[in-house]
Amino acid sequence: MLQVRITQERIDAAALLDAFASDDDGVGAVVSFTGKARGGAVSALELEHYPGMTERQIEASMDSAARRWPLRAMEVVHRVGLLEPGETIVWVGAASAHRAAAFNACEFVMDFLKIAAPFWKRERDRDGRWQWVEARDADLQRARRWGLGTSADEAATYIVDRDNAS
Amino acid sequence: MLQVRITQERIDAAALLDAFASDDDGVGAVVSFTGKARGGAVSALELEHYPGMTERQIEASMDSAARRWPLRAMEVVHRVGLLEPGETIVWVGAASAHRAAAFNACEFVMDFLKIAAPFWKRERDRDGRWQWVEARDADLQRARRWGLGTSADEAATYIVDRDNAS
Amino acid sequence: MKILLFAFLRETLGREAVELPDDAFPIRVDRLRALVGEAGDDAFRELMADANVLCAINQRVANDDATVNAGDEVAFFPPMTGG
Amino acid sequence: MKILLFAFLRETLGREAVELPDDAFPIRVDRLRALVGEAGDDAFRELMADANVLCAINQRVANDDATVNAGDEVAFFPPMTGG
Repeated sequence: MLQVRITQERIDAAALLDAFASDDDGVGAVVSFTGKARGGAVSALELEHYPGMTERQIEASMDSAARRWPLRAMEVVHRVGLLEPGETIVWVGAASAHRAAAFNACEFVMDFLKIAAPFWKRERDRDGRWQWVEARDADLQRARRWGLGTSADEAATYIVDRDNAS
Repeated sequence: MLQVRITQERIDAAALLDAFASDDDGVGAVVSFTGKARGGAVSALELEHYPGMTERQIEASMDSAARRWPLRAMEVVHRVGLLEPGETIVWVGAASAHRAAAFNACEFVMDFLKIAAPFWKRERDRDGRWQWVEARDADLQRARRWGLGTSADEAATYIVDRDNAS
Repeated sequence: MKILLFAFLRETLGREAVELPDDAFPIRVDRLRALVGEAGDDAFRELMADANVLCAINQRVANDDATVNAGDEVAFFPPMTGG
Repeated sequence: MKILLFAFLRETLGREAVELPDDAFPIRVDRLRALVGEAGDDAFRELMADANVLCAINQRVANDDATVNAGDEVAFFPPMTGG
């Protein structure tokens, strides 16, 4: 029911949506998120990850989502390696009987993934120079909406509260 | 950029996602919602609508979403007529540079559609009896989160506040 | 002038619209509800008086104190249940 | 015992891991940061001391007062930027 996959191959979001929870007629709502590499000043992206811990963190976030909302299925597929603008970095699907649970779970897992799944991104500019992407404080704020990164939540065991870190 | 379509034909959510905002490399986030007819006690669904007003209300909700959040594209496709369990009733796509706008806009338009787009659904049970679906109070509550159905919002002109109706 | 009906209003009356003479307008929505109600039986009249039944004038939902003019597009229908 | 490094920590040091003798353990995370830092130049030492650089013990993020034991899987890395 809860699946995670890290892949070097191109992600086909449409094919994932097509196959997702398709044989469960108790599903009334499917929310999908597709995160894509934007173009503009960026000519390429490279994603590095910590194998093992990545899957573990994403699984933990899906387990947490499944405890919070009545889900029927959830799937995360994340790309690593070299990507071009327009390509999909991550796809998240959440299926439930009703839409509130699917929306919440999909957004929750994305918010969690952004701050707690060990991926690091660098971008190549139009002159061929590579630069590591800085973590956005906004992502930490968004994650806090769910009580993540605070001791009040089960997820605290997976995320260190950086403000309180020594 | 903002599109709405009412159709008697089967909706292919994967094909819609595949084509949606696909040539805009400023899109970093796509959120899609697929609402499906559930099975169980229901053997068929029939959807009736008020042509003209339906498109108008959905367009108004997308316009309102585009004023609230920085969107790059939005699309709503809604089925009418006879449907079988498992088939898609509605598909909503929202594209933006970052995920917060896409999640908010997609959920906002769905919440608005549920209470303000003139569709009516009836269900056929396993014995062949048709019954009109009752409006859910939870849908009205969800819409209120956005300030809809109150005079505080531009959308008040599209939605009557039923508690204050004479 | 045609007053459109949808879903179980249409079904209860057995027709998609009620025809009213142009000289009935202008009229307030609450008075129009009663007038349209007369086209049907007690069950239909009751539905038309139900505050949960909505009125749209020119494709916008209107309150009971709004005025309908001759030439307006007018519809009555139950709360929406799409999506 | 191998201490894993990722992203610009790996890049700054020019290696994916730092090897430490087993008898360095058990050790607190803050002491381990200093010890790993000695494997590189000033820039690397500074990074290792940065509170924004995270430590994971057995694939869980750990605070500076946590203890690393011999045989644990330990990694240091910058804040995550996936998705």
